[in-house]
Amino acid sequence: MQRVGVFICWCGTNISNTVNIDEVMTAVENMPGVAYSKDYQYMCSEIGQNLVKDTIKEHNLNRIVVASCSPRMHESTFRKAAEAAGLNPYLLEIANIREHCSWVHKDKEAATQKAISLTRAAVAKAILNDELIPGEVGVERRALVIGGGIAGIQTALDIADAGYEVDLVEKTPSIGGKMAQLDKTFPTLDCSACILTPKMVDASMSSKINLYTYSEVEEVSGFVGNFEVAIRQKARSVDMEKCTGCGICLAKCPIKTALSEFEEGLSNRPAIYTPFPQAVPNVPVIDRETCMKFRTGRCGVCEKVCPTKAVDYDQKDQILNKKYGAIIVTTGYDLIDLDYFGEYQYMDHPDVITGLEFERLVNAAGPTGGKLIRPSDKKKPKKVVFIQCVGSRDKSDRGKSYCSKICCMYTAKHAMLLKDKYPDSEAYVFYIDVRTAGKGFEEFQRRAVENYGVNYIKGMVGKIFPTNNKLQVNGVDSLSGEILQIDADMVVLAAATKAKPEADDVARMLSISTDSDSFFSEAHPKLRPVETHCAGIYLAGACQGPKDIPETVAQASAAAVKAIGVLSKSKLVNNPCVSEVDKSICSGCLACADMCPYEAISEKIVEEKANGKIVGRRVAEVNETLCQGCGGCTVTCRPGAIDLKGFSNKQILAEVDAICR
Amino acid sequence: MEKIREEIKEKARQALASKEVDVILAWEKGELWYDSYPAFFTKEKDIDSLVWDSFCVNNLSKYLLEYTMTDKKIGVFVKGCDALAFNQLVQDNRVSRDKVVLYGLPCSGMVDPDKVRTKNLNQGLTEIKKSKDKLIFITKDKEITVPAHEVYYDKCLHCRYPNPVTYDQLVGETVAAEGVLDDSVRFSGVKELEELSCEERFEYWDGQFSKCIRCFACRNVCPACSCKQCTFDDSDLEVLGKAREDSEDKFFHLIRAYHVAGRCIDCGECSRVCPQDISLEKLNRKLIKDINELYGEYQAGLDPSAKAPLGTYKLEDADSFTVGEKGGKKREKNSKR
Amino acid sequence: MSREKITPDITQKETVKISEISEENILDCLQCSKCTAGCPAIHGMDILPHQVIRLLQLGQVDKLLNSETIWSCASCFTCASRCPRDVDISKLMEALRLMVIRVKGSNKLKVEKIPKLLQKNMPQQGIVSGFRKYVK
Amino acid sequence: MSVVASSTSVKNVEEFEPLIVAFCCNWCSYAGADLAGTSRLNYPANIKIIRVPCSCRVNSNFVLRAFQRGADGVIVAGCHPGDCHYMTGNYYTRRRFSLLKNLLEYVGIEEARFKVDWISASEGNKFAYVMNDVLEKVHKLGPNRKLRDSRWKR
Amino acid sequence: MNYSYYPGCTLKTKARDLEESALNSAQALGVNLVEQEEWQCCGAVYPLASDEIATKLSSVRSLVAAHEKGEKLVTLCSACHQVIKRVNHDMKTKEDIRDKVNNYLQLKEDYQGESKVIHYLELLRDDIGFEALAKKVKVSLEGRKIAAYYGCLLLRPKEIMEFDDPERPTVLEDFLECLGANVINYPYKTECCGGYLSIDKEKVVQKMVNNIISSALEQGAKEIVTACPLCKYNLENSSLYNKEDISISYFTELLAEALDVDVKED
Repeated sequence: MQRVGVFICWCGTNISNTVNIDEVMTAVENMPGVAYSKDYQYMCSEIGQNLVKDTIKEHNLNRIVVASCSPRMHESTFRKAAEAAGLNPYLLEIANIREHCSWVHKDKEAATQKAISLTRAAVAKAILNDELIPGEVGVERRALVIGGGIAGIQTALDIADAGYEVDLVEKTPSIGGKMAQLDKTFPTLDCSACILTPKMVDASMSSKINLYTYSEVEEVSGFVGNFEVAIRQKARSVDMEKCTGCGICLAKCPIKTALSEFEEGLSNRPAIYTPFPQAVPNVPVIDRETCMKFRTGRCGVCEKVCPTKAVDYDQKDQILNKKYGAIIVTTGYDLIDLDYFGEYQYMDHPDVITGLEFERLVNAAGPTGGKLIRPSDKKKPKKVVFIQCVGSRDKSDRGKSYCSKICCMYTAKHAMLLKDKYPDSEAYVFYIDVRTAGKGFEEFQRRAVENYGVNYIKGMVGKIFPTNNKLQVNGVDSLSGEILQIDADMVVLAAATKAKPEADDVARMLSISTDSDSFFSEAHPKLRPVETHCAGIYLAGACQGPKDIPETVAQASAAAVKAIGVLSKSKLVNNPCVSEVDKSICSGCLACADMCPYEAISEKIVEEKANGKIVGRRVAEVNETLCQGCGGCTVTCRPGAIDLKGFSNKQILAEVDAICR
Repeated sequence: MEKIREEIKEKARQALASKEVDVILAWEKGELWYDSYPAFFTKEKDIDSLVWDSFCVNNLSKYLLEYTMTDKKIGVFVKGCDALAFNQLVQDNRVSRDKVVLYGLPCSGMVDPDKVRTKNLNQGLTEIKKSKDKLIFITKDKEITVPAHEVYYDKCLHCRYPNPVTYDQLVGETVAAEGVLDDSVRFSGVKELEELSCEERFEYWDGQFSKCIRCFACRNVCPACSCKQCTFDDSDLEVLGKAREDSEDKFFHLIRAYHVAGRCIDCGECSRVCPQDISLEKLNRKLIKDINELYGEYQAGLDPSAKAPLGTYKLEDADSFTVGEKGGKKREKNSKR
Repeated sequence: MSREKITPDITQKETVKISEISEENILDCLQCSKCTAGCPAIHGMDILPHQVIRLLQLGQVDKLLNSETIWSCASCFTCASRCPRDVDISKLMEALRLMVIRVKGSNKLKVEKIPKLLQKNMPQQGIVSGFRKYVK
Repeated sequence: MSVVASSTSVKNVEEFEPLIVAFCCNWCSYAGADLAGTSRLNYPANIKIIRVPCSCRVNSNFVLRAFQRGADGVIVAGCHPGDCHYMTGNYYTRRRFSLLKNLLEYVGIEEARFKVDWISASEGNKFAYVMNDVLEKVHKLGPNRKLRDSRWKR
Repeated sequence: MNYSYYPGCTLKTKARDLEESALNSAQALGVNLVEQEEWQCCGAVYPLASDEIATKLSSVRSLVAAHEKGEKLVTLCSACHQVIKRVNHDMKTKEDIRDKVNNYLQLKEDYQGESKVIHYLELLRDDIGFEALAKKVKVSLEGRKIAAYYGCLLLRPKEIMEFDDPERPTVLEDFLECLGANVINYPYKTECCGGYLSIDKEKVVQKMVNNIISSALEQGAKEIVTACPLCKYNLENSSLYNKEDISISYFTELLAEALDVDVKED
């Protein structure tokens, strides 16, 4: 016999102003199954909760309905209260008479009737509620970090610090990411390598961190606490164990003309190479597409010169299958292609470069040894034009509609670096708006203007006309309306940032979502910024949206904490509202399994007696740890053999009936 | 037909003798002239009573459900429509393909006893012979020839798959798909209704549904209705009451049609067996038409490995409810004002 | 020169009309001035292209109707093809021209001028386009 | 705001108070309804919401049952395609209810009585708008007599 | 291969050399450009206003005629090309315009933008192919320093014209290259010549064309090719223009020359 207790909250005056509580109380008393009802001003307060707890015991209640605010607000509060009183928390239902009633209706009589109706539906459902016990599942106490830029390195270090194992997977031959390419960092102008390389070394030295460079994640299945991941370790053609990083092979390689990815194509590298001298691990790879040995079968110089016999042309890709409790995605960003911005001549003129190329040109370890010179004729540039928002805030099909966030600051930095190197040079910055929201940012940008005399022009460049040895920049100062023509020696474009081209594939592989620009979506833009909708998968860095280094690092640490939260538990509790199969009526058609987005339903053969023999019969079976409780399977099942606990066919029909009374 | 009948018997005998199969599922002559009912044969000697005539309209594929709980190998004779039904049962995981040997029977149509009676051709009828597109009704003392289409079932006149779409062995020769009609004819009944006003449509269907006596013959004969336990029989959930009540009749018919959506092979058996002559095919075909229009042409039972239209999706799917938005209702083509 | 205070107003009839004729959303513009920077006919313009949109955003249509700018636009679509906000200013210019010439007696090109143009060997195409742009 | 204006015009007519049952997915549309609440957007009390985890949980049975029990209109609301909390659930919803909607129209049920729409958690405005819109249309149609169980008293 | 050919007003008058060289070269290439019957003037500028329908009708008539014949519609004049192509795009994508135009024209069957409008250059590039064209060259233009001038109307708006990259087009250069010419690149090749502004704003036009010519001269060009009679007219009116320094011709004239096709001299 169900004994339902109904608790009606006034929510101060939030509910009671529009809903006649007395009338609801009278109606509730007459509802079938209701053994007790009580109203109170603030049911969620400590007194209110105690009221619920005490009455459960006093009146021997075995089902609870709380008519109050949205279940999204306080369902868990009241479930805890019920549990404290010895009742299974899933025997409780909430009637939403605030957000869905008192707050949206003005007519008191109508609102009161609706409150009664919603409460009646909750009572009808509660009567059919069953005790649900969440399953428990063990946790693989190891984390996977995908992407070895500053975000990935920081996350890995923090997780390792907490005492858990971390695997860090990086696609390129070295960790370091975009930050390793940068020269100085705003707003302090400290050297990027000086603050990054120690972290890279820490990551490689940590006993808790395994680096998988030149590797990619290929397949992910499973769920929070128990992800199963296949990692492809691409053939490096160099034995990691034997190589000492002496670098002889690099020097002797006869191929010298491959474009260096790390140097943004501004210099060349051999076919066997490390991306940059401080690479971690300091073990070269052979770029099989340019290597003569792989292309023609002749050569083999590196193998001959290697003192430790580490070169191995026969090395094959290897697939590692590993298990993880949590995954952190830190895959970073790219700059957009400038093919369609022909008016800036980037594709046609060597002295028009991107901001990232500028970083390499001013870097002491860069292709020019830190001498800032024009790529075309190796001369010092005297006049440099910087153009911001190249493709940012651009909703046409060649750009990105968002603000890339970092360009205002790095352009100010570039202009100052130029002036530092060549005090007699001139710097012009074309901008739409200067955005300097960040600690010390505004001061930094103003320093460029006030102390360095960088010429900031609010306006855009129409087109660059290359003349014989200048770049004639045609622009406008929109404030004065003056049309400008600057004969520049070099132009630096702040190209928009974009999500990695493979982001959509990564999202699909991980079952997380992306926004319309292919940046990964966080679970909540304000309150859950590093979580995804998929439990156990977290985000950090520019793969979630344009970000600078301080923000990236902060997010990386936040994501690490979230991951540690999972890893530190010995068991995880599931949502018990999962599907279950009534095997006695299941026809085994497995339409449910086809539809399930989590592959939680599989075929099972049950043995049954038929015609005097034991025979196997195919039925569906739900893996409760995989099932997320969407209930989509229940609709594929015509006879209703598969049903969703907590939202069963019977319960929902009872709600419909009750609402329509 | 007579020649093929002997071939069939021979095939059945051999199959049992060679232990190719344990059971043969075919037809057997009943007591009445129009009665050719499904029968299981396990012994060679029983094959003599096996029949193949103009009344073998019953779809044998669904009877395979009787054998889902055995490991016996079954040989079954399938006409065009039966083969579609068979594939559908395989797609629904209700029958294992490897436990069945299919003997395909091309079929140009089956005779509707009602039409025979109306023409008074049943008096003393001993046999019906087929000669091209005519049927010869033979009695003791005379022979009457009538054009076949005058006595075939309506559903056979519009048959799109007279030859089995799948089989292991074909018996007899394929027949020309004369009755194959384009979709405009197939869906003409649906289109006529669609063009009526909402009230007219309601009146039509209210009239149809209120005839229903809920005998469930439509469900029982349907090869897409293969559930172990039908939801309409679920006494615990009770989605459908027992009372004769208009709303329950409507509920039954809408849900029945909806449950076979994307799986209905359009064999017309439901309408054929309906004792109240409810035009069930117009419900089924509405769903087929909508699926074709919204999600691309689909014929249930053609490919057992295909994904059922309601069991899959495309990212760019259209819908019928968000007008004006992306993926919205298809614009009426060429509307001249 | 005198300067008057104005009250920004985007709801006035003329602005709405211009939006209707051009089917462009003037609010999309964030005043980057890329249009002006690339305009090849800028020498003949008293109000710059980006200022044209700004004045529209402020509801100052009259100033535009009296400007030289709208008659100096060659409809070369350079502005439209580079606009990061997908605003087609050439359509706004056209709308402004039409606002002028649709009023009776305000044609900008007089028929008397044609024989002279033909003498100058100007291709028919040029005269026809001029007519379309300057005459209603 | 037009949302308020239309709701009051409906209120003036005394004789017919439609009942609308709305099935809302927990993650988007139910949250959207919550947002309509916290933003104090008005819509008539005739609309009553049943919470389901995902729009793909809604069975055609439920819709028909609501009509049988005297609902004058039924709404199914879920996340926008592509935004489903369960990744792909609403893609199935879209197919299932595209067919059901057409089928109901086909048997003579007025089009406006059954509404399917996508309402995200941030679309409190859209939620209120859709509710008002459906109510207004259903109100014009009058009570649902076609699918209603004659034995059921409301 | 048959194409419907739309000449336009200028090609029958001031730019007869453009038409003749095109038609003769086409013949030499085995392409049959069949002039449409009773074509009407396209209006020379695409009506940019959303509420102007009547000015689009003449283009639609030509489009419909080509559609009925099942042929691609070929244009030679950049202005005609722009107008007809954009009107076709409207017919394809803008429901209200399509409905109004169809209502007015009362055709047997509604026209919905089915025709394909191509410029003669596209015909050469896509249907014949520059590689094949190069093989047919009899008189190579080797050693001649030629700069291409595109103007506006073929390139912009790029989503509708779908002709080439509006900022870095290459079709004319590729064309010249296959005729054997020494192609001169210069950054003003896509800048506007002033178009119809020469009616009333000659000073403005002077600045515009001078920029173009001086840029071409600076890069060493001796010849400029264009596809548009008005561009040619404006460029030739530049104060920097001097037949001895730089000559301006239609691309089809060079084509005819390279194919060694006789073109009647006026």
